[in-house]
Amino acid sequence: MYNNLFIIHVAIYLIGAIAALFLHKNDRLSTYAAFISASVASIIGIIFAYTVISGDTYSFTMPGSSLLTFNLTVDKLSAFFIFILSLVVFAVSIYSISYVKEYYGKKNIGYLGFLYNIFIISMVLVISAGNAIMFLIVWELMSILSYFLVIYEHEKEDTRKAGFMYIVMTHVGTGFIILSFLILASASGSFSFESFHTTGTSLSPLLKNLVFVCALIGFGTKAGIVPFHIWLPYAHPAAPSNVSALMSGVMIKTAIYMFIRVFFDFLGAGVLWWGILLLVIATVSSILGVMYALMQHDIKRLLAFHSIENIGIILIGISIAMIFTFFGKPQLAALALIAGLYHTLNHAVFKSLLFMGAGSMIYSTHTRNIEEMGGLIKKMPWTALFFLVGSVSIIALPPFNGFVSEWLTFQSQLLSIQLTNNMVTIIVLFSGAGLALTGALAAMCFAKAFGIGFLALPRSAHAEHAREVPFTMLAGMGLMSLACLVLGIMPQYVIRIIDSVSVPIVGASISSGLTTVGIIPSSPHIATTVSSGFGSISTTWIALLMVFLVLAMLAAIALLLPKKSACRYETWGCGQPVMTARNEYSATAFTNPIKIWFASIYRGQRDIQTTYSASRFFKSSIKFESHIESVFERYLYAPIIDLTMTVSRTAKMIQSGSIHAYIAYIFVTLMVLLMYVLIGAN
Amino acid sequence: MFTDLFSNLGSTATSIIMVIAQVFLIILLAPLLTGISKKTKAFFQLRKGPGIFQTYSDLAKLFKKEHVVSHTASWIFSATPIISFAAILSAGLMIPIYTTSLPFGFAGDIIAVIYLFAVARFFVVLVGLDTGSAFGGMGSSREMFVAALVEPAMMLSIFAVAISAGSTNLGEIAQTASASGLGAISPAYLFAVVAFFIIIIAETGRIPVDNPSTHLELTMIHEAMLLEYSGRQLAIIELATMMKQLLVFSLFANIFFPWGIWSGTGFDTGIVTISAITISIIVYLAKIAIIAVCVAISETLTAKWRMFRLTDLLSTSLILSFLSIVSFIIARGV
Amino acid sequence: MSEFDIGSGLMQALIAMILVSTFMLLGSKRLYTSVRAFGFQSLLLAFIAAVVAYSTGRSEIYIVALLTLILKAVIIPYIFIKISRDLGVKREIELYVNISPSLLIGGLLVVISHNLAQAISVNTQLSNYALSVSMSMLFIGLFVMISRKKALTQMLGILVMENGLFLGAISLTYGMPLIVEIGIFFDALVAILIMGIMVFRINKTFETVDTAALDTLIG
Amino acid sequence: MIRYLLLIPVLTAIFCILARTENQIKTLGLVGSTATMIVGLTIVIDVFRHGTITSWENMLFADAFSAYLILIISLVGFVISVYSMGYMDHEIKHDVIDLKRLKIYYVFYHLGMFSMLLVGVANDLGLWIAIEMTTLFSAPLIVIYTKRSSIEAAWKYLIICSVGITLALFGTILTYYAAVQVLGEGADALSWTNLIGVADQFDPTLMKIAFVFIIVGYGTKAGFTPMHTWLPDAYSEAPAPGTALLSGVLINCAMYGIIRFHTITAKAVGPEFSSNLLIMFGLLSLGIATPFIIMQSDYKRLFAYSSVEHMGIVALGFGFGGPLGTFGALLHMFNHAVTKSFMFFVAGNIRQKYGTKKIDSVTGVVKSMRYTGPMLVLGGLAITGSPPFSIFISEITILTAGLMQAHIIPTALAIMFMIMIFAGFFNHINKMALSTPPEGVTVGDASKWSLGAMIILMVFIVVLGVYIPSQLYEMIMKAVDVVNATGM
Repeated sequence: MYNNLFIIHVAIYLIGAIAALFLHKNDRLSTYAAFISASVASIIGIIFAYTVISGDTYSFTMPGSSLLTFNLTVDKLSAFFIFILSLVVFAVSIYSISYVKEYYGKKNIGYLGFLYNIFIISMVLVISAGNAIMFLIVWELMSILSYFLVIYEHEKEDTRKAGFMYIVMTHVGTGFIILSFLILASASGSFSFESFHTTGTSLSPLLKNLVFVCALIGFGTKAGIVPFHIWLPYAHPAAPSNVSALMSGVMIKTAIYMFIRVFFDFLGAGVLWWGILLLVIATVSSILGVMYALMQHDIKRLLAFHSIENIGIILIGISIAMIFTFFGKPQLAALALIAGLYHTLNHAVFKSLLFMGAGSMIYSTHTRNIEEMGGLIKKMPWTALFFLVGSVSIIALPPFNGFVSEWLTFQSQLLSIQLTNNMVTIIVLFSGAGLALTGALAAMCFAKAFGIGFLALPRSAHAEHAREVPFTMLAGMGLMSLACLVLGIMPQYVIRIIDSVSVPIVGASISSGLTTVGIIPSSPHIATTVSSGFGSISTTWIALLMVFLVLAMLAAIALLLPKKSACRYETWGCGQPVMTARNEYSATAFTNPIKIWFASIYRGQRDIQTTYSASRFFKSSIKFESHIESVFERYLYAPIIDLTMTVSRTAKMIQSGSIHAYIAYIFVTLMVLLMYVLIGAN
Repeated sequence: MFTDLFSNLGSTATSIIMVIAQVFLIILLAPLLTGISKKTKAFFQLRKGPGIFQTYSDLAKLFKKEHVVSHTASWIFSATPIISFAAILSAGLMIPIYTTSLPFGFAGDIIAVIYLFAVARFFVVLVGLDTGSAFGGMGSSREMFVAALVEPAMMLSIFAVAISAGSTNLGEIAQTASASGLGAISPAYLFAVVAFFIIIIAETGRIPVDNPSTHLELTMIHEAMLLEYSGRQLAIIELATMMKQLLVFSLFANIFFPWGIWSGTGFDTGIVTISAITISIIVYLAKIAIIAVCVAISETLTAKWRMFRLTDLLSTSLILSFLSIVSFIIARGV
Repeated sequence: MSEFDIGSGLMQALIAMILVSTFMLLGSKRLYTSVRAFGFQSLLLAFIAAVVAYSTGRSEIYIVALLTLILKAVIIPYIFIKISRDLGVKREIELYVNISPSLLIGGLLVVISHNLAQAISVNTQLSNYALSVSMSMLFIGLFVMISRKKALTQMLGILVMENGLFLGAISLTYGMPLIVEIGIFFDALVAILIMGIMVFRINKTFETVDTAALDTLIG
Repeated sequence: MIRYLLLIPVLTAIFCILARTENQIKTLGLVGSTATMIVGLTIVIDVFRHGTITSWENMLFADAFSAYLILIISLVGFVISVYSMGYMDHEIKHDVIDLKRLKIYYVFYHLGMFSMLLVGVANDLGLWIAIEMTTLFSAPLIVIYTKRSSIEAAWKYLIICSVGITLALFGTILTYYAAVQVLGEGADALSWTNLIGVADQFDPTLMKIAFVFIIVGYGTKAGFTPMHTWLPDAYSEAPAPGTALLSGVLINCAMYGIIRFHTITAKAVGPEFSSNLLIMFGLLSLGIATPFIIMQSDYKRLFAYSSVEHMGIVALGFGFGGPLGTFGALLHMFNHAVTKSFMFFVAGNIRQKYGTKKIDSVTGVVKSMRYTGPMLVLGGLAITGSPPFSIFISEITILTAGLMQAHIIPTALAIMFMIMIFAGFFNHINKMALSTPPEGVTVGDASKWSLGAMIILMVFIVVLGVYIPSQLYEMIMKAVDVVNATGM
């Protein structure tokens, strides 16, 4: 049974995919086939993941030829990621049942359902691959399938551009991965991950560093770390929202999975500068991610940039774990790794929730620009609530889940004080300031996203006519909101599970830090009592306290104050008779202080065009345009592309059309080679 | 089965008493602090000014008045006063006021406290946007901007404190600092004090960051967001703001100047305990009054800064915190 | 190889004359002169083949000599002259590289070939000489193809290269197995025929046999 | 058996000359290539089971390596003839070509098949004759469309390849000269088995010079840079099935010739010399193909440059050597033959639909052609070496071999070029496949014959991407033994 669960769940995805394709003539049926089967499969996936985490590694070898062997190995780490995947897939699939109605009659639903399911299978296989060749195949398959999903609405110019950028970037990444795996493979003489594990640590320093750098670039491209992130804000918004949720929630996590696999499992985190480099990149990614997110008014692009930010936060944890491992502090490493893994789980949950929320907003308003939304909280109260939960989670407010993982990350940063290397300690501590800045900017960003998108008056006719989304969409979001809360207030259980995942990787457990204390039994707090007590929180208790206080206040108001209902009136608008949406503060204005603050990074440009009617005192219209520059695209990628183009154009001149020149090439080649022989002979 | 939680204190009952005492202390002292601060400012501005208990009367009056809610506003508007009050008060239970043995000290450390404050801030910011007023939006935007400036500096100064105390839980920090007496004073300590002082000014919305008593919309930050509130809702949220101010001052007082705070382990020693607690409370009152006066003086001496100059102020704090950390690490001599 | 010593001196003289004929071809600006130089060269080759056949006593090489005589010394020059008359090709050869630098480069190529041949240790004096001349012809043929504009002169270049090959084959290995040799022969003939047809085609389509005009396919 | 293999295409060509109607010609062509394939496969199985077979007094022979080449030729040749059914039908219907041209196409198609099979089975340096014949027989395929540009392309093809082949012949003569020094005179000196047996006694410098002539000469035919210049012209001008034949099959014959000599040279002067030359040409081909692919405006030329790239990769594989490198290179020859033919079929369908070879004028293929569109995208992924398609497997094998032989920089460069080529390639594919078709292009796909042929190839592309049958594996391993001269 236990052995078959994996096969069964993959098979159900597969059946869903094929059924959707066969039923493509009937939109409704193929929707059901694709998404119901996916949600069933994901439940089995969750059960499977649980059995592995609590039991033994699952492995399976497919019969294959002598060159290509396909074997799957699901250890606890893989199982943890399968769990994340299945959880997200479950909610998103339910959400999708109604969401895809948008495309009925316009697009081929069967094709979408097919790709959706196969895409999930490819991710499952990526996580469970036990062999480099198989890994590369499924990895690239995942990229290609997600590319197809990104270009699903390929009639749009932007989508095509995004698709192209995505496939190229991801392929560049794959190139680096290939190089790093091939180095490992040629050293170990085998493609199996097991042999990588045994030979990885004994590689020569040069090769080891090469493997690290290649893996960092390769997987970093998929994860979207700066400066390899440029595809992400284009590709994620271009895909249908349910797919964006999967891409952002799960797909980029496969890179995190491989980071852990390669850096810890294969290479043993054996070099100090690896961890430090990764920490710096992670911190920069998180800050730049959120900074660019702030400037976005396209809700999905905004969320995509937040993925960069959160990947940064996850990697802060992981890189600190690498540093601790290097210094031989397994318990501290365990804490940091748990922080990273916990945030991975959290990010998967709240980011998919937010993407589903964004999808709902777009579903109802048919625009992605938050400047054209507004007032949705009254039209779509449930979506608003769920989006708010997602927002509070992502900006790490207690008692929701983001807080727990950020707290753990802060704690692991603080515990670097136990390291003996002063410089490293200072760097790690300083990254804490970066994380704090990230947190504050993220809060601002979601205050903007929620405040402008959902609150006040509708800002356009689109928003005026918005209606609440269908039930299954709400159900999908509701589920994830619940998950946000549960992961937030019951971290003690979650940490136990993640702890058992991280024990094989870093070789130490922190479950002793989970003290069982409390009025309510089994609602303990988590404490970082690593080697000496450091800090503790109990989100369970924070939640209880807040709930209690809110109830107490409501009771006090009811009992102590005279019963008076509120008087409804206009918002005060400086004496203007009627308040319209045009009086409201816009998203652009909201984030303007930040834009001015970081002007050197944003390099914003504004363009004001005023037209006058009679004289220059009578303005008939003012057109204001402002945009920021993507520094990396302009200063890193554009020169590379320009150089390639120039070189290519020059190189193309050799094919001049002249047959005489062509023969001359042969002549010269022949002469050069003969000279070479001659020189060799003398 | 309850013994773990209250092992330090003996019994559930005493803990409950202590929690209730702390809650009431916070709620009751908060307006007083504002009163002291206003009085001091009036003194230096050569005005007579309202009495230090005036704030109580203001609040009482507000509770009685009817409240007006905008058509535009959603449930966020009504929920925010309660949420922010609850969040700040929860944070208050994790901050040492008169004792370092906090019943809920385990439930949240300084990071949790800051994030609880952030909960309150986030909802207030949403309210600024909820009413649709341009001033609200402006206030929200600025509030978040200032928060973004403060946060890194604050986190670093907290790190500075936490690494020297070896804990992030406030009770323990206070206890460690108080136990080491004047020996706690070191270069690291001094840097951290100055850094944190700048932060409390920013965090409590004082001049030169924000002017709590301004009524010119274009210069307001915090007040602009609350512009649409009236009656009991305004009272609750004002009280919450005052509580936050008290708590930030207490943080400063009990982390950096914890001397005199009661760090006993129970009530079993009878009369001695009670006198110790009394002393502790009196010392505490003195400390926060002095801080309030100091803040008021510094407020009187400076003018409100242009918003984009604040980066300078807070980067000063950031650098000081950084220096504090560095000097601590170097001083540990590993 | 002792029985071959008799012919060695004769061979060397013939090979030297072949090289001279190659330079004649390279140095002439007139198409007919070039074709004649080629014909002369082929005639010399046929002689060499005959000498080899005689000195090795392998009669089948006489066939090769005869074929060379008929095909290369008679038929191909005839075809060339006929094509050029039919197409009204200008007598003057158009060049990319002028005559005197061409000759200079030709000399350089001979030096290179000679050096290459000397690097080979198994050579006898004769084979050394034959190898260097045949390589020179190969290179000079190539060079003719590069430096001459017209399609016909390019074909001439190929033919010089083939003569070089033939010289190498016959004097180094005393004729490869006959069937291979004859196969190569007919292949060459077919190639020249097809190219001839192509030249007519080019002339019809492009109204010129200047291959410099064939430069539309680029990039 | 080998004799029949050669006889059938010749007979088919003769019958095609005699045939009167289109249908007769086409049916004859299909029957002929089917028969060729069956005989070819029989020989392949025979060699696989019983080892080297010879025929006609040792003039013809087939060892594992030649059997492998025969496998590629007969299989792909058959599929091309299936595709030709649909393609030529369309051309006739739209009056692009007449009966005479159709006849020329089929006659030279089969003569081409004959000459290529001859390359595979020629047991001596007479291989050269066969390769020269392939040039002559395939040239008419380029001028099926009697356009100015076709004539230009054909002329360049003829001249450049003739030059190349002449140089190769000189290399052959030098090899023979080297062999004669050891073996003495006589016909036997030319057979592969004899040559390899005594290669270690050859004069090293002589053998080096010989190999330089060989690699430049046959390299011209195999499309090694910088001798590849004829290739894009010829490929873009020939009709799609003709191009498929040129790029899928013919190019491998030249490679086969080089590798035969590579084996001898490696034995004579040690493996470094010829391997390094192969690696150099491989990298050069990859590197020069890259800018042309990036800046290309004609999709048939695009695919043509991709052939240059892939021959570079094959050369790299043989250059890296060792069992793994050679295995990868051999597998890559097959995968490239299949995938590239597939791509040219796609190109043919698109050209017939859109009437242009300009990339800019083609948009929305996925919408206008329900099957060709997705196949364009999948084929584009396959040809650029994306998993799960077959080329990925052979490329990864070659790259691994490169690292195992400690050629880190060439391997890294190769990966870099492959990535750049992918980016360049996909830029074009993206433009062509997606969006909406231009006005005036009706929806509808190519004929069943064409699509059928493509599906056959697709099966190979996908299956070999995830699974290598053990028979194929062993077969290639036997060929590896021949190439590396380890089996004797």
